[in-house]
Amino acid sequence: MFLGVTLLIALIILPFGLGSYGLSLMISVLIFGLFAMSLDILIGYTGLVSFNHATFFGVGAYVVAILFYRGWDNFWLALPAAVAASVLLATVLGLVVLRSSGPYFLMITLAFGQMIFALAWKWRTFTGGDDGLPGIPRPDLGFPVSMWNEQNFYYLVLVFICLSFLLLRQLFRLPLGRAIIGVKESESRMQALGYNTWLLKYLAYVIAAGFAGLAGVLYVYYNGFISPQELNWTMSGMAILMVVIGGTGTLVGPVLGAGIILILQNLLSAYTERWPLVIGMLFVICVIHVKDGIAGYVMKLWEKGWKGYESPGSEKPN
Amino acid sequence: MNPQVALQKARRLVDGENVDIVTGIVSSTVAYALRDYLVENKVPVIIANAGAAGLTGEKGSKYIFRVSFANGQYEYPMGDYAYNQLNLRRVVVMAPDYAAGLEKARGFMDSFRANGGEIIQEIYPKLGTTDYGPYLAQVNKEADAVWVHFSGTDCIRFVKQYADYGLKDILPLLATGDLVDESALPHQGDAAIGIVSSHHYSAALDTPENRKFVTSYRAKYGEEPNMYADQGYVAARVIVEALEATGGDISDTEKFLSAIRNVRFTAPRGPFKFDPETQNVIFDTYIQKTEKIHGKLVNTVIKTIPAAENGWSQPK
Amino acid sequence: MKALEVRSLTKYYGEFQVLKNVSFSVEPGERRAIIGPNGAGKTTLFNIISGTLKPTLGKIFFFHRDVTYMSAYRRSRLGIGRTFQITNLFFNLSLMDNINLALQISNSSLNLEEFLRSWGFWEKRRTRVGNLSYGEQRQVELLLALAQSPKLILLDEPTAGMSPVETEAITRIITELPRDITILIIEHDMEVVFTLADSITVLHYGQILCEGTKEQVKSDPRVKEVYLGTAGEEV
Amino acid sequence: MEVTQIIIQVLNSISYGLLLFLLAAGLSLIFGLMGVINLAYGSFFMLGVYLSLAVIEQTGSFILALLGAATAVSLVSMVMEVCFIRKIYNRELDQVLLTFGFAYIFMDIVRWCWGGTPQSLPKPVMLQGSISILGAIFPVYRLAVIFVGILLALVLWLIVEKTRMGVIIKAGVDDKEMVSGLGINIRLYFTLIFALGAFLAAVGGVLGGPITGAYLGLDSEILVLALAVVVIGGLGTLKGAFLGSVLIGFMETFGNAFFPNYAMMTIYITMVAVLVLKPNGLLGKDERP
Repeated sequence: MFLGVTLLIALIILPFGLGSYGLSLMISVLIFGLFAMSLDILIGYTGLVSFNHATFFGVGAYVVAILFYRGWDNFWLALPAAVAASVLLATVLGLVVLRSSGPYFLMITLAFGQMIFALAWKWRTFTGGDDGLPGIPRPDLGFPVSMWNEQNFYYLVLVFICLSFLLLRQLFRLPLGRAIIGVKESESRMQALGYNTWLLKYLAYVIAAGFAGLAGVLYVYYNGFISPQELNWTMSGMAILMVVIGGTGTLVGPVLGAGIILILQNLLSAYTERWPLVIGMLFVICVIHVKDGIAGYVMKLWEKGWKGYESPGSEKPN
Repeated sequence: MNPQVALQKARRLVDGENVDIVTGIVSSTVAYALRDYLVENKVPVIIANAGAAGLTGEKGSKYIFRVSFANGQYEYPMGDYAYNQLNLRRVVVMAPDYAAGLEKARGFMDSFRANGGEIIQEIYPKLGTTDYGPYLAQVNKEADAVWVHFSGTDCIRFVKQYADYGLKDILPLLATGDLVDESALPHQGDAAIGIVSSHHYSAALDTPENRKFVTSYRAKYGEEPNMYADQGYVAARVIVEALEATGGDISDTEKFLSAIRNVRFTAPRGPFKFDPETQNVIFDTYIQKTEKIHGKLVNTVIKTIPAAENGWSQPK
Repeated sequence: MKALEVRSLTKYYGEFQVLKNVSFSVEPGERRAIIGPNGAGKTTLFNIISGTLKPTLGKIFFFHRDVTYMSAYRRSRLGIGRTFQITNLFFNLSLMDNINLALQISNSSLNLEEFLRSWGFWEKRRTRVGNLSYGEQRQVELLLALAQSPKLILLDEPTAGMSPVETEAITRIITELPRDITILIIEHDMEVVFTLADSITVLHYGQILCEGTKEQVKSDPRVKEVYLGTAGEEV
Repeated sequence: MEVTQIIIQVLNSISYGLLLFLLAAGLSLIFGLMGVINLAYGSFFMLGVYLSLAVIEQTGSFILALLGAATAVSLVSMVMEVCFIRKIYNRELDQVLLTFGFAYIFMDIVRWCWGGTPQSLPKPVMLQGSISILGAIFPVYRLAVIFVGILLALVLWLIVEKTRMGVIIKAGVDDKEMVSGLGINIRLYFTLIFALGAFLAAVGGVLGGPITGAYLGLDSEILVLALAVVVIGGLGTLKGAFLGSVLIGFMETFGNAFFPNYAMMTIYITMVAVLVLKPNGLLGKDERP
């Protein structure tokens, strides 16, 4: 608990210490952190590795952009509409993708993701084709605080990510949340206890899509454009990396992972041509030495009290 | 090509290192993504490649200049040339299925149809196709010629496969200069001989400025300059000329912008100036034919179409 | 009113027939043991009854309700609890979380603290189940099934891999279970079978060899010849 | 769509399908057998293309380039398997991270050595030009690809069906613990199989090079294609990979011909269609209980 509060205070006072570039980077970190956190619902808590999470992120962003181009730019209308669109898409996709499991689930989600990517690329009249939809203004929240100011927008994003974090942490304390975690631990045992495990995975898939849509909305308002690139599987791949590096099943971990990857990607590329090489090596070292991601590592050091805590990853006798 | 990373870098340049002018930008998607941010921060932009017509059209701004080309600008004259000089009546058009490819194809098709020609077939392979076999097999052999636009990694594959599938001997190939870019010619080999293309620059252009540019470029980089080299040179030259015109003082933005607008000089590609209204580039278009001279493939210029005769106009 | 009725159950894996026309029924509260050499089809039978496997032919009735094609989780809801041959628990969660998962879905009014105290696991409630001893884990398998307050429990070799002391402890627990729970148990340890079971079904190559009380089975020549070895030494 | 066009399209489908098989065969072994999600698989293909380019420039012989590039790539993969992948065999997520890391590393090494400009691979002298079959003109090189593809399929089929190593590979797919229980040094076999997979990827690269050319980004395109083929065919079965690749070869070719607007989607529509009907791929075995 203490760890969480210090982190929050740090995030609140951060904008005053940072230059405008640093602030813009932090805003991206928080937005991608929310996106990775939503993926962690699937990977860390349900045990589903989805390769099309960027689809819901992109759909959320596209809905806001398309609504703007049709004259609807009221923030309090666009946001729920976008999140609803992602949720609706997930309710449909979920019915099909959840029939497969393991590597097949990975691949069928990749397939659907790429289909929606191709749809955004081709449907020029609706999605602006491969040039995407530029020119999306910052949201007007109705009260006098202007979102064009970087610091105000930073706090808007901070509010959303904190709300989401609290909401999700509470979810995973409720019986429904415990049950979802149970599915990850052992689906067969959950069925033996009387749980409809398919329904639990379905709900997790839909909930995760909603939060990904929310992250997409913040993304399009911040960057002012959306293009098919954000729907591509490489974007889903990056989200998976953020979750794994940050530490699965910790909600905070993926936000740290997002920070590490984005900061590396931006700062490193300024200093060395060979930044992919460095990032690649970091990933490899991370897998071999830091077993459960940064957050998991930190948690382990912090909670030395937990009797003989071993990394969950490799312990399960199968 | 990832617009999100590009925007982050632009923020680092403008906010972090508070630069005064930005130039470069290859991809149109990235250009569109940066447009609002740069215009808002009143940073003059000299686009050195991105060809989307909208950047100097409905998304234009007094801060945006373009020294490269607008998609369709040097394709349009090829329509007239093909109909009137080459007497072609029925043409098949092929281009990659993305915004720039379609815009360039429209440039050629509009002018060819305006002259009375007929586009009997349009084939748009998906971007990043590696195997053109299925598309080449669909080409309607009754056509008089095939007009294509491909660039980057596609142009080597396409030209070679065009020959492999035997189309080279039965259907003359018209194209944009991008297809026979000087960096691709050595890899395309003899398959590229005979291609007639339209472009705003050729390394084989026989003018004193270009000869000097080619020799010094070849000495420094050990390879032939191509359109990107010329566009980079022109972008830098425009900035230098504008700074000289204002004595290096850019505090008065309006004065500096009009200085840029009025830059005129003879570049390796020929006479260079901006269209005062759209701030898009105005250039002569060259019809070139790929030939093998002393064992080396070159794009010899066979006709120059002055800017005034170029019927292309900025779509509103 | 039969607790469980299996009617002419047949199961094929490809062309390999695992169960041939198996029929038997169990009275409410009865302790039925199913024994037979490895590969006799015991676990397949268990999986069909619990719903993880679908039969090729035949029907299953649970308190006269046809559950043959009902999904596994609905059957558990009706009151069929089970344990697994290979320990199948939530290893990364604490004991408390494990039991809570069972309690929160069962319509029983059991209280966590009472339940764990009655089984003497209250002190270990915060321990990660993965850190418990093998014997304790096997007991937790049973606790999970019991926490569902089931009407029928399927025990799949509960004493597998246990020391004699642990075997004796778990056997005692099973015998002391209230009589309103019907028990179907697969077990190889004959001592456990004979102390626990009211009646025994002997399965052999997917067919019922014989069925009856402990005494009848013990004295049946076919069982002796096939299962207990031809020497027929005194058990 | 007269007869000659249909002939070419059928030949195109077969040559594209077999090219896909070359690249999918290796992945099917690694992904299917060892459950290793190898996102660096596309990099093996790309390394094969670039290395063979380098060898051809030096020696001019295609065969030398083929063997040289393939062995080099399989050696690299061996080192990668022994030092890294072996440590994380049953941790799926970490494999994604590790192989993603290696994909980054290989991509940057290629950019470092060969630069960004796309290059093309010359075809071997005797396979240049094209011949006409029943009036349809078809490149000779593609016929060679068809021939080599079928040859390789047979060789692999023999290895898996008839040799001891094949039996061990198939047994390993079913139950790793049991195989090692039989006293077979399963670790050595995994390294060998991983190397064989990389070898096949490189061979695919060298043979596919003259068609695809050498460019950055080739690795992720090839990875998605190979994954699609393997999943459609079903994991761990070479027959499945062969079936999957031929199916996609026809779907892509005729899809582009009849539904050009959906060209970007044909491969994914096929994948979804197959996975909806058979969640474990055409020949994939059901999930282990």
